[in-house]
Amino acid sequence: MAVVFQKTKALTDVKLHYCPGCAHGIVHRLVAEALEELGEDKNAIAAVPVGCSVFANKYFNFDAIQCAHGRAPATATGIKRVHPDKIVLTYQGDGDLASIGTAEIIHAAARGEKITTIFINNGIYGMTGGQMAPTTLPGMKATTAKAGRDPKINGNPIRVCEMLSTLDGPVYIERVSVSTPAQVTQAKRAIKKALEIQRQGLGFTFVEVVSTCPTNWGLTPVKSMEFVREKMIPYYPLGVYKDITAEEGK
Amino acid sequence: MAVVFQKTKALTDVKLHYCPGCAHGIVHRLVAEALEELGEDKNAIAAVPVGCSVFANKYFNFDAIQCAHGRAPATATGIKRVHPDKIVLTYQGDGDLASIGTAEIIHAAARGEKITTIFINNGIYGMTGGQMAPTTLPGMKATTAKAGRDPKINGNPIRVCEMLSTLDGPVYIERVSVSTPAQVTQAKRAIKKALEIQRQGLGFTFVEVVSTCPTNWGLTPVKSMEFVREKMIPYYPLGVYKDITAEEGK
Amino acid sequence: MNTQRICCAGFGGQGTLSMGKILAYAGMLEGHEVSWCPSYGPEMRGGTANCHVIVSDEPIGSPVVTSDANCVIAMNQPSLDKFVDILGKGGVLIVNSDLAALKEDKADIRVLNVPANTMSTQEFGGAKLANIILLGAVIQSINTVKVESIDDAFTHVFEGSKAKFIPDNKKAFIMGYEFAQNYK
Amino acid sequence: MNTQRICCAGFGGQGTLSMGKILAYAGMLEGHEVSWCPSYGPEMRGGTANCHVIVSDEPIGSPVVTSDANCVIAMNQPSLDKFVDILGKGGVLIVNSDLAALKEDKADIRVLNVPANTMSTQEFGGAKLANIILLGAVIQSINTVKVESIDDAFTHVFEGSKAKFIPDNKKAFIMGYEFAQNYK
Amino acid sequence: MAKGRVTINETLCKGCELCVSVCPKHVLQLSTTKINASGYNPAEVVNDDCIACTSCAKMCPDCAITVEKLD
Amino acid sequence: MAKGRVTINETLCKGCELCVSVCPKHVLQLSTTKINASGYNPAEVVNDDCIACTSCAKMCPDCAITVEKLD
Amino acid sequence: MAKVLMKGNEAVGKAAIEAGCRYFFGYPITPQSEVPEYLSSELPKVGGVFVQAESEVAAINMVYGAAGAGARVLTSSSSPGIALKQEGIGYISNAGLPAVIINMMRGGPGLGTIQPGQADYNMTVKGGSNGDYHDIVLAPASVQEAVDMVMEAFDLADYYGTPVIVLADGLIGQMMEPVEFNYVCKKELAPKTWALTGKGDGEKHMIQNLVIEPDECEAWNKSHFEKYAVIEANEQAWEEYLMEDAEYAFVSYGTSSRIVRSAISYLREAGYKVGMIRPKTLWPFPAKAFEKLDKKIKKYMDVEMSMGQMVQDVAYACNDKNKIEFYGRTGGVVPAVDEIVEFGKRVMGGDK
Amino acid sequence: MAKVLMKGNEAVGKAAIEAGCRYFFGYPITPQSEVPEYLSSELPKVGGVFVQAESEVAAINMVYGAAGAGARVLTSSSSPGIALKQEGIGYISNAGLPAVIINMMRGGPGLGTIQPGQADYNMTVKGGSNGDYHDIVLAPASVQEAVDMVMEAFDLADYYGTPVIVLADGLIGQMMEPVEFNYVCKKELAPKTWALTGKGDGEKHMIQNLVIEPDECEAWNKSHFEKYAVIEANEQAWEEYLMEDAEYAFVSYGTSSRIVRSAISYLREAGYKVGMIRPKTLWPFPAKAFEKLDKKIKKYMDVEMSMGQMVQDVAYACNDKNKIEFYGRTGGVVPAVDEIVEFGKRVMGGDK
Ligand SMILES: Cc1ncc(C[n+]2csc(CCOP(=O)(O)OP(=O)(O)O)c2C)c(N)n1
Ligand SMILES: Cc1ncc(C[n+]2csc(CCOP(=O)(O)OP(=O)(O)O)c2C)c(N)n1
Ligand code: SF4
Ligand code: SF4
Ligand code: SF4
Ligand code: SF4
Ligand code: SF4
Ligand code: SF4
Ligand SMILES: [Mg+2]
Ligand SMILES: [Mg+2]
Repeated sequence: MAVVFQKTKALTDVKLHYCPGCAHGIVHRLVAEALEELGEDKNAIAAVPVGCSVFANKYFNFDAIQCAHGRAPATATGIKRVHPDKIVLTYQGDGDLASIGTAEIIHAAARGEKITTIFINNGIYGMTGGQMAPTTLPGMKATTAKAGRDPKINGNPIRVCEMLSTLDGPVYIERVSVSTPAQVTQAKRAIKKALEIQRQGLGFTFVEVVSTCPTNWGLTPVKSMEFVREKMIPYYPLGVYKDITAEEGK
Repeated sequence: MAVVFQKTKALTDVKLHYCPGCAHGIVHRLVAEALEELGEDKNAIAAVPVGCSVFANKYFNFDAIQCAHGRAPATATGIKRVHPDKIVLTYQGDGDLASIGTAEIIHAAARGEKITTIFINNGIYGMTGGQMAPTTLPGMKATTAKAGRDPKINGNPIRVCEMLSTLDGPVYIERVSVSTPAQVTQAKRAIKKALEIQRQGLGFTFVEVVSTCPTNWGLTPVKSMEFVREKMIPYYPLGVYKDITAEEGK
Repeated sequence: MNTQRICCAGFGGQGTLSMGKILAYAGMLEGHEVSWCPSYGPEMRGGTANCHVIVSDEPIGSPVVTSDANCVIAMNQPSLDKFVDILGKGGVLIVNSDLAALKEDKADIRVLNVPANTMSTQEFGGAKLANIILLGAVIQSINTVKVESIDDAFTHVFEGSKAKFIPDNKKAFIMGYEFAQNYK
Repeated sequence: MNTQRICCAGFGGQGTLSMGKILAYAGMLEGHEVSWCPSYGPEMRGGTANCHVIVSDEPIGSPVVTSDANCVIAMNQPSLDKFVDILGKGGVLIVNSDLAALKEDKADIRVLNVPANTMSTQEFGGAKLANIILLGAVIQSINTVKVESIDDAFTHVFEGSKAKFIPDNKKAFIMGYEFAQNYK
Repeated sequence: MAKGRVTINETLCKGCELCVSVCPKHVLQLSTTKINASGYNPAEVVNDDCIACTSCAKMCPDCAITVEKLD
Repeated sequence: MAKGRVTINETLCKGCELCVSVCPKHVLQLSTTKINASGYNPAEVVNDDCIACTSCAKMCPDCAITVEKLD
Repeated sequence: MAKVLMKGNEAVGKAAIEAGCRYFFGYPITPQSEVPEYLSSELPKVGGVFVQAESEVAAINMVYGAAGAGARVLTSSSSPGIALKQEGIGYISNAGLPAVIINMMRGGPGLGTIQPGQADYNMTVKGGSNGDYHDIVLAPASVQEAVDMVMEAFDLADYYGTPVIVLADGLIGQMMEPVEFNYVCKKELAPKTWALTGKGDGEKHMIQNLVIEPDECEAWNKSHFEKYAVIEANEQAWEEYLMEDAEYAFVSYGTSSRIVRSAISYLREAGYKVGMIRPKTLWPFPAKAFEKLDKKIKKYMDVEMSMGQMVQDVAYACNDKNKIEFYGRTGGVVPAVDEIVEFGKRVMGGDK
Repeated sequence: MAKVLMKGNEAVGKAAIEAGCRYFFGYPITPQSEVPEYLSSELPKVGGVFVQAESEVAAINMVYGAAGAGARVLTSSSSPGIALKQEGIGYISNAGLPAVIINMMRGGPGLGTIQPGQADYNMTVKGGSNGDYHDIVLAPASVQEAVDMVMEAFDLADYYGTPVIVLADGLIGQMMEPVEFNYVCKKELAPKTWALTGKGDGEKHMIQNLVIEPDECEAWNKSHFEKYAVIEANEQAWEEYLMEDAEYAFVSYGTSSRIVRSAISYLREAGYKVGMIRPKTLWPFPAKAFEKLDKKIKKYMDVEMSMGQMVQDVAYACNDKNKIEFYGRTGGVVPAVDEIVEFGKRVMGGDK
């Protein structure tokens, strides 16, 4: 009898504070598993954001720092420059990364910082109670767009992978999701690849995870996953946006 | 005998403080001429940056405000929301817009603010004495990249038009230059079109001007214009990057 | 009326905050000074939620009740454990006895065990109105506001499309009130 | 040596700042306290550029010379107009007479008109070394540092690939020094 | 098809039902009787059709599931 | 071809030579004798071949050039 | 208008609307997010505009623009968000533009905690931006006062041409109290002839921030300080609570003053002759309150939810630091009434 | 090492390198741009890293990361740029990380001017970020002292676990003076066992900023203040200039203290018994200097390039605001020696 799935040692035993069914928990696990499988959890340093995942530092069983809202890519830059041989990653929400932290992510990417960013796009400000995020879909309700986002009034969502792909700095950009077991498998593959590329020192890597916020979406976790498949992914198509390792392979 | 070219009344008589041959002067004139020709100089409000053009408020013969470094798009947003019937424009350098002000320009664009941004890309921090800008070309010298920009060390330049074109908010994006009389003519056409689109309330418009900084480039004004044609434009190709008025026309 | 200091506490989702709000509203409608002061923070999500209500005839100083409370409503065990000690002499502890129980006897306080979840479920098919049942018990047990003022408060708090909730709320309130009247 | 307060002023590009720097360097090499303090700002671009040099045997207080100057070197007219009044009693005004002239006589100061642009152009084919010619005149006219120290300073300021400039600079310096010696 | 066994850590489970929704063999259900210390109805195993596909565990945000393959 | 006339405002001119460099008719040169108040050698007209094409004026960053067409 | 029971955060939003504010630019942050949430739906109803900015930095610069355009404009945030706005606040102050900024303080420093705090006194009252400047700082102690002060803030801002900061805390933002909205402007306000409106047929208007010539920059600064002197003379505000016969005085503002108020009733019952000076303006600091009382008071007991950031101002006002005793809680802890009673007894001893 | 004539901005860059700093993150701004310029070419030569950040906000957060990673790290800027760094400085202070920040102040507020100023005292000394915290603030009055203080700053930062701000101004940044570099660490520094280095086979390290439980957050704050108490006890530094027989004392720091020094020589010549207390640490403020002298001195004459931001600290130190006379220039104006002489005479009258 063999254990085929158990909790990775790259997560601590601290109980997650996330709401039931929140996908943050899934992605935490994937990051941890990827690092463990690469044998890099002992070498990893995470820069965690302000957002629901502000306590990721307690859950990751490796070094971590709580960053100022939006500035994790800058803080990670500081760390990576001091320790170029460590695996440095940021884990950021969509408010954190695509709103207040826009300049920091773009410039870390443009500089080609040799870090990995895991971007949790749940289309909402989870921690602060459901305000509109830059990635809130048109029509989607938020506490600062109660009638649903109207691009005429509230502006248009930003597609981060597409935007970062115009830069020369990033070497690998992929958008994944975790709304089905198959997607989870693919998400892990992407995260692992990004970390692996970082280990090789090739450049900036970025994985966007189309995620959920059952609480602020006002949906059950299961319905939230459906929403991801039916509404989020059509707007934020999954796939590889940039991959110089593939291009070089050609 | 007819005067076929004279100074536009939409510029004041204050003498420009720019270095000899600096293209800021040319672009100032084009903005002013375009507004005058549209009959909108009396309705115009400019948000001027921190950079060599920090005193543009004195030169433009219309209302203007000196903004915090990088924040002109935010300040212009504030103005435009109060006066939706006025023509509101930002005039920004590459340090101002593409470095410290990255978040502000991207979000003004994503919101589809009905403003016009004139972006002066001279590949350098002019005012502060020639430090590297996000748009400094690989190999180009700067006081903070004395051996010339090496993307491996100093990161990669950002192409702003290309980046903004991934957003849904902008309705018109064009890159022009002013290194020849013909380019000047085209630049004016673009600026005028952007302002005209704003007048129609269609959305965010953006004109990048590939410009010069003879002083910090260490070139004569004439050689600087050559450098624009030979080095800058190949890296920053001129042309229309987005034009929903054209698309709608189709 | 002496200053009344009330603390409502329970899990997030049990309606402790709105129970307190109705009480405060009723106090205001009677012309008293009132304050309603919630705990807030990340622990609210799935964690505990509590609020402090003060009804007084003088300007209210501290809106936070840390001692001398007249009444603590504990909708679950952690809340009971956390707040029982802030009760002053003669204070009333109202316990949602389906989910909590006072473990050690305490001098100088009165305890009302109300099986509010059960009562609510039996009457309304779910625990949703347990909070209002407890509120009924509160109003019966301490000298704060009149029953009519609570009725008034319902009409203010459940406005417009929410007016349909009023009858059930009134019913739940009476259930609790009567339970307390007949207590022991 | 009494504290020497010197102000070098001119257009940007005329070399006022480096003239001051050589002087300060020489002072330092002689073991004096020295300070060199430039004006900076947007007016430097195409506008005026000036610096204040103090050479003293005591710790230097204000590095900015606003009064009691021993020597003002004016390389153009605006600089002359702006700074002549900071000269103290017995101070020396050294004028680049190709581009400036003292308009009204001033009591208690000595004026040296040096056609430095012309001299430089005649000798070196351009006005580039006018500043060093004027420096020669300064050193001859006031009691600051020794000629040898200026020579020393040249070797420090023009290091490495710039060493090739030393001979011309020395020559220019002597020209100014001798001009001042033979003045009037 | 492989035979498997899942174990739910009831303390960690938040009753989100994601595991339930993805199990191809309908092995899992939320308990209607149990409430854990955090106030949730945890998932429980309702049959022994488990094929050790790990789908449930992959979806569990709280690492509450262990899967074993019986060989 | 149209005949034209350019006038340089010498006070404004900074001697940048951009006008000189674009004039198809080599009408303009920097003065080798004049220096204006700001210390620059201003542009000056050296022949009367001007065709009023306005190229020089378009390039002038300091609005120092006026162009007239003679008809 | 009948009283309504409202959360502080929503009440200040409504107060702004009642005072004629039609523009809000802000960014979410606990414990003030209900301010933007409320205004996002309420402003459009009255023809106003709500913009969720991409950051606090953008928000304050939007405020700069809207204020320059002549509008009544509001932003709000909480401690670290206000820290981010410092450069922008300095710009608005320098330009002499009217704007209202609400800070629902939380415990600090840094990200700190989301529980209520009062440790942004220095940043707000002394000035967290570069250069010489002051902003008017109002410190409400109840939801009603927060409402009244927000309304007044717009008038003060317009009257003096300066940002006005309403410095409350998470408790005031989150609690509900009965409020009424009676906006009456008590100042005579000049039309904003300087605003950016497009010059039309008139003179063009400029709002400057770089005053490159030091002499001009100094003159500009001095003109601000002339204005500040008028504000200091006219706008000091404070409440005296049971001070008539007091020999000891608590000094406390905002939420902590409410705890003190409760403590005083216990202490008075115990026979202590103790009252409270409650600053309602923190800048200008109500020095006049102290000048008046100076000799009479044996000790000032400063109570704050901070490590004592107001102490120096109290010391400066009463000109004797030895007269001051301090009690503070920090990091989001609200002191309990008991603690303050005890602190009072410790300071006053048997001295009843 | 022989003296060299160096610009202040370059000298502080070199000082950092000599003190073992290998990481600089910054953004250009006049009048400090020579710091990043110098370090952009010099750091790589010694195996260090220079990053031109996209903004001051990014720069200070890079510093946060590098400091957390255990490095000696520097950033520098000038007034409005430092205003932008406030949130980040608060984070670093809260996390108790060592970092050195140079501010070459210019006139303010807002964009202000690029000429030298001293009006960032409040922002720096009182704290321009949210929450309760202090940073050590060193105020050099010459290029040599700037060099020495930058070196010392790294040691103090590492020793106490706190940001150290070197508060100079544009004049010191732009002027040249002879300097020598003799770095000797006078503190016994513990290894940075807490740093982020990857846990390897040890315990994982965390650098926290959100301490959500108020009790914990308060305990965290208190632990900072215990550290601050030690700093206040041990690190106050000042110079006494001609104070032995002085009946009047100027109080002035940095560039303005040099003007005062010159003025004193004129005043001494004229027979005035006047000296100067020159604070070298602004936080901790050298209160000890005043305690010692208190009775002897008739008046303290505070001279600053600001509207008097240090006055309250002087008043608090000498506990009598009426003893203080103030003279200030603002907006980038450096006072002339004559003005100070006159000011001194006005205050001291015939009182020689
Ligand atoms: C400077 C600053 N501004 C605002 C906040 C408040 N804040 C905390 S988390 C957050 C947004 C979180 O949303 P997101 O990044 O999408 O993460 P999620 O919670 O959805 O995972 C905000 C605005 C803050 N802590 N600091
Ligand atoms: C917050 C802040 N940071 C930095 C500066 C200094 N600064 C002034 S202009 C400038 C860059 C100007 O470059 P660019 O925007 O390219 O304009 P240019 O001068 O080249 O036209 C900088 C960094 C400032 N004024 N404010
Ligand atoms: S609020 Fe949303 S994002 Fe945050 S833990 Fe809950 S479900 Fe997840
Ligand atoms: S420094 Fe460069 S950009 Fe600025 S005015 Fe001179 S040439 Fe133009
Ligand atoms: S491992 Fe597969 S079959 Fe077994 S319970 Fe989980 S999802 Fe169902
Ligand atoms: S997915 Fe995990 S947390 Fe959710 S119900 Fe299943 S076991 Fe419980
Ligand atoms: S108008 Fe044309 S032809 Fe005439 S001078 Fe100018 S460039 Fe030459
Ligand atoms: S382009 Fe204008 S400024 Fe330049 S030389 Fe010609 S006239 Fe003079
Ligand atoms: Mg989110
Ligand atoms: Mg530029």
